[in-house]
Amino acid sequence: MGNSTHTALDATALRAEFPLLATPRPDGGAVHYLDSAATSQKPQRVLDAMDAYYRETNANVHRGVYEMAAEATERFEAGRDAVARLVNHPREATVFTKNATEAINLVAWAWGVRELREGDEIVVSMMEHHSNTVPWQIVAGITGATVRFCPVTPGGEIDMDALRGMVGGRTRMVAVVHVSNTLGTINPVEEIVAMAHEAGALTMVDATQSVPHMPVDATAIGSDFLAFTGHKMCGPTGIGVLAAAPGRLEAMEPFLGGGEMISDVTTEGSTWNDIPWKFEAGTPPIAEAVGLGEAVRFMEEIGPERIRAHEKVVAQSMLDALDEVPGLTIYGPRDVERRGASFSFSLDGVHPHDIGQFLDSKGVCVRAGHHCTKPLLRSMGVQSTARASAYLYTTDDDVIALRDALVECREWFGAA
Amino acid sequence: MGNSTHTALDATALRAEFPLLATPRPDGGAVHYLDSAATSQKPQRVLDAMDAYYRETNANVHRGVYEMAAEATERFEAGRDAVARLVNHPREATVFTKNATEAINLVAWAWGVRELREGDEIVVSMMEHHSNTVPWQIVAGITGATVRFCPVTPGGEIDMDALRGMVGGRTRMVAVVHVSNTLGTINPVEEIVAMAHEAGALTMVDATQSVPHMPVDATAIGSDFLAFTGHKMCGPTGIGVLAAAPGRLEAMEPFLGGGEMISDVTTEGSTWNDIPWKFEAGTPPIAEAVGLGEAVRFMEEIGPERIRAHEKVVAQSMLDALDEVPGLTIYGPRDVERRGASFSFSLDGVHPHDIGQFLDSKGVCVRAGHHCTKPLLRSMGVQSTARASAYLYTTDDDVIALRDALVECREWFGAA
Amino acid sequence: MVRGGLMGGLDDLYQQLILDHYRNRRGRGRIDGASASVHEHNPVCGDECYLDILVVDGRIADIRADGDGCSISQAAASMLTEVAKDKELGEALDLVEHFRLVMHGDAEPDEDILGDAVALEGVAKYPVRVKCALLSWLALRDCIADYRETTAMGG
Amino acid sequence: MVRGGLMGGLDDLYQQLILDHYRNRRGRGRIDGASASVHEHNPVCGDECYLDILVVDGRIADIRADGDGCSISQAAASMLTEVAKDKELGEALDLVEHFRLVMHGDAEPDEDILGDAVALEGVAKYPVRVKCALLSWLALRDCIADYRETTAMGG
Ligand SMILES: Cc1ncc(COP(=O)(O)O)c(C=O)c1O
Ligand SMILES: Cc1ncc(COP(=O)(O)O)c(C=O)c1O
Repeated sequence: MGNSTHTALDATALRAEFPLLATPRPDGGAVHYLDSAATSQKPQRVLDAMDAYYRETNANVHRGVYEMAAEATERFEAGRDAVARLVNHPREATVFTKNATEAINLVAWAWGVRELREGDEIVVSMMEHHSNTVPWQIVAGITGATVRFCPVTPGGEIDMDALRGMVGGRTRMVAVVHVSNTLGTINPVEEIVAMAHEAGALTMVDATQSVPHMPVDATAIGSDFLAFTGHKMCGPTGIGVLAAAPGRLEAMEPFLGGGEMISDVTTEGSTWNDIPWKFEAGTPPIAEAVGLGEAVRFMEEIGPERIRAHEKVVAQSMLDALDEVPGLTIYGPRDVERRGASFSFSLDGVHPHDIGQFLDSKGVCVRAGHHCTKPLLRSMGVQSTARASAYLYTTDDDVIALRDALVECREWFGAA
Repeated sequence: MGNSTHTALDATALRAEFPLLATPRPDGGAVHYLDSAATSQKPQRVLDAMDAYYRETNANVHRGVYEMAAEATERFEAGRDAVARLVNHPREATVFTKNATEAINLVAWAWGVRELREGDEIVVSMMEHHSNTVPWQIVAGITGATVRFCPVTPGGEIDMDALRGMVGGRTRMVAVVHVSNTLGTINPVEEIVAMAHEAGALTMVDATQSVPHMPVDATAIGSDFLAFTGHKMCGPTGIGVLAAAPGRLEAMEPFLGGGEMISDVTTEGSTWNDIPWKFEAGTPPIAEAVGLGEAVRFMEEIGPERIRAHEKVVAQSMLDALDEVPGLTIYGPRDVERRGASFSFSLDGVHPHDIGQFLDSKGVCVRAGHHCTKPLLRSMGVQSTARASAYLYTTDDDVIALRDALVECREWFGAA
Repeated sequence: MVRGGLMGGLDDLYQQLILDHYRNRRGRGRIDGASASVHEHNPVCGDECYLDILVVDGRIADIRADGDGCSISQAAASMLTEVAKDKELGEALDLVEHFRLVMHGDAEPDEDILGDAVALEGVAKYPVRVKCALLSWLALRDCIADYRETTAMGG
Repeated sequence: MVRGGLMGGLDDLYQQLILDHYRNRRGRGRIDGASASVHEHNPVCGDECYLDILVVDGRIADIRADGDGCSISQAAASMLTEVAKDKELGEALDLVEHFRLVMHGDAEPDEDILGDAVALEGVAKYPVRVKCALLSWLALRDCIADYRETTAMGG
């Protein structure tokens, strides 16, 4: 597979590498998996890399002098190298966690519990995933700090004027999502980070929905913290990443305590290992890091720019297709330059659960619910939406199957 | 494979199920893997179960209405059922974490940061793994509480008289390891739990080295919290377990915040999901729970009693074999009724690192270092030891290879 | 079964009776001066259910359910209001318990007890949808508990 | 390579010269009235190294290493005391840097610079043991830095 950004990505050919997508359903039809914002499918080579690790060199890392343990450590740390390279970030400031949620909580607890005081403010946007909202609420509850929500415009974008009005001298942390999992909106995170830094606040960018889908340069974004998750980027469950400013990580006291993260332990107290290990207590997700490393190499061979280019095309097809469905309302931006390929929508007279169930009978997998963005949905005046989300393996076939199933669905429930 | 406790387990036959052990080394020799206290090898069926999950029904859990997501949820929750059954614990109080270390930190942070005050005491034993020491030190540092270390007798057991003297009105938590990863000692955890409860303290039992190796009944032990880890019990990396008293878990405020653990999220604050999900923020280790479930079924088919019986035999062989090596000192109990099959030892005139390296050249994998028990080693007056640790697949062959390599090692380094 | 889409086909889950109750909801609304009221929600989808009962002489003289939701939750609420009406409180609790067991696959559905709600049987195969079906039914259980507690305290 | 055990066989790692330095340590002990001293430890195994230097006219007039450790760390310390003695401080830092690069596989070992320590070349293939070999050498680097800082402050 070439890496030229001139050739478009061939999604149909890529599907052959994903066993779940390559296997037809029992009724012979294709699987139209449109729930990649929840989790992505995995290419066979990622499964093979983990399998090979367990079969050839499974051993605990970092402490073993025997060859197999050294080899395990090497494969594990090579996973870190790959992830760091993908987002252009120093490897020593690239911490493995169990998922994006833990990465954000790490900062909320390790930094927030120790540093926040009554009167301090944490600013989040109304479109944050619960993972970038609830940790701040919890830590605010412990410390007496306040969480403030920046509104979202009717067009589904962060209200930048409102944000400018909220970020000020009391602001200690600004936490925003790079790409919304519900609306698909791409937020101007560089601008927001600069605004926060000017006010002397730290920044957390939730890049869970951007890193899998487009080139993300953590250094260029310049946030203090940036979080993402393995299972949405062709990698396994059980692993996430916190890419932090190295100096910030050095200065921070540790979060989880245990093996691996110490330099010395005495009955009087302990001292800490170098970063990134200082923040990786206990046996890390070893096979998972190996698998994620392979997932990154897979993405690199295709090229993040080409993935983004493909998804723009898919997003435009989705917009066109969904527009053909009577009674359907799309939430979020309509300009594919300003959005990813996640689409939340409502269908007049049919509840999202029923949409999800009906579509499943046609082999189309979409999500129905609040997508872990309840404050956003409440602010939009809806309880739940259906959501179709694409990835590098999404084809026009999938989009057409979605459209046709939605039209049928509406008729079936008598809403037409 | 029968489940009768009358027939001894056939370790040689079992090895065929472990691809890493079944494949000879390039020089034709067998792999003598004696580092199972660090991590265990995995039977093929565990790898297959995870693979099947990814290939057949990979989808995010709990929120999907489509069939594949429901199936993913079912396989994930079946992993919880298996784990809960193995340790005789209610499933709703069986929380998945990323490893044992996180399980202990969950309690230290969620309970400790909120409840501990200056003057409060946390009592740990001197033989705790860093994972059951450092979290308490960190939380003590934040709250002003104190961590006290109960000494270990020269025979390598918790000094119960000293412990009785330490546990009193100021004690809020007693945290002890069930089986020591360094000494092999089996501690009287029921007695310790009763003593702590009488003093009004909570209890954390680190069962990381007992659950893989013997029948463990969490209900009979009666501790408030019990932690263990997947990768040491034939399961994958990236998953651990906290088995908590249900009422305790209900009463506790959450730890990590994010998706899955909420009931409702508003800009004013949030409410929590039912246990166990209240403590499982973000996408859980789904494939890992599937793999761990399969590992448990594998262990159940063999039978924990038979595993324990086998390891007693291996432990006695180890004692006999190590005794034949001149200049070798074994740490920890010599009575196989009071110990597991992990043996730390020193060899006069040869540093543990050199032992580990030399043994590796003979295909024998042992660990060298402090085994994440620095306070213990310091109290024993050594900086590091070599450690050979067995599991259900350990054979007499492995023990003899260890003995012979040690004898040779001593000669090679000119210590003889 | 894996990846087969809807197991018994759509018709098995969405029986005509269900769609009929969904399109023509019975017992919808609120009761002025209700004896007890509860408000429940399904955290998975955010669906809400308001349930009111009017208790006269230990019987459910009136019962109404309000709120939005999917076809399953709406139909289940509609069926509930029909079958629970005029039941003694104890009987109503037995009814809810029977329905709960059926939904969890722990009992065979009894049409004499469940009335139209027997049509919801197919939902048991869809764990995520079980919560939808149970929302209003468990609301009734909580409502009766509330009522009993209040009257016990009140005298 | 996977699961081959020691890659070049034991002899490749444990060259005779290494075992000789291990069994007969040179430059062992402490220096009374040292110009600078540091104490370092290897968190992996707990090995400790005390390093003292005596600086006269910008040269390392004496250097001694103490502490316990494995054959690699002991031999490396022994070799260091031989090769670093009489070097100018700047030269000594260059020496340490060259050794560091060799250990990380980033430079070819130069026997003229390293003396006996060239025998440690094989260690580079064993990441865990690299820390053992470097312990005393990096201690010298820190020691020189300390010395320069103190003398700069003192006058
Ligand atoms: C006794 C004991 N407790 C806790 C742990 C930590 O387990 P994990 O690294 O999987 O968190 C270990 C293993 O390293 C152990 O042996
Ligand atoms: C925007 C966003 N942030 C955070 C998360 C949390 O990721 P995880 O569940 O892997 O922690 C998700 C996915 O659910 C997401 O879409």
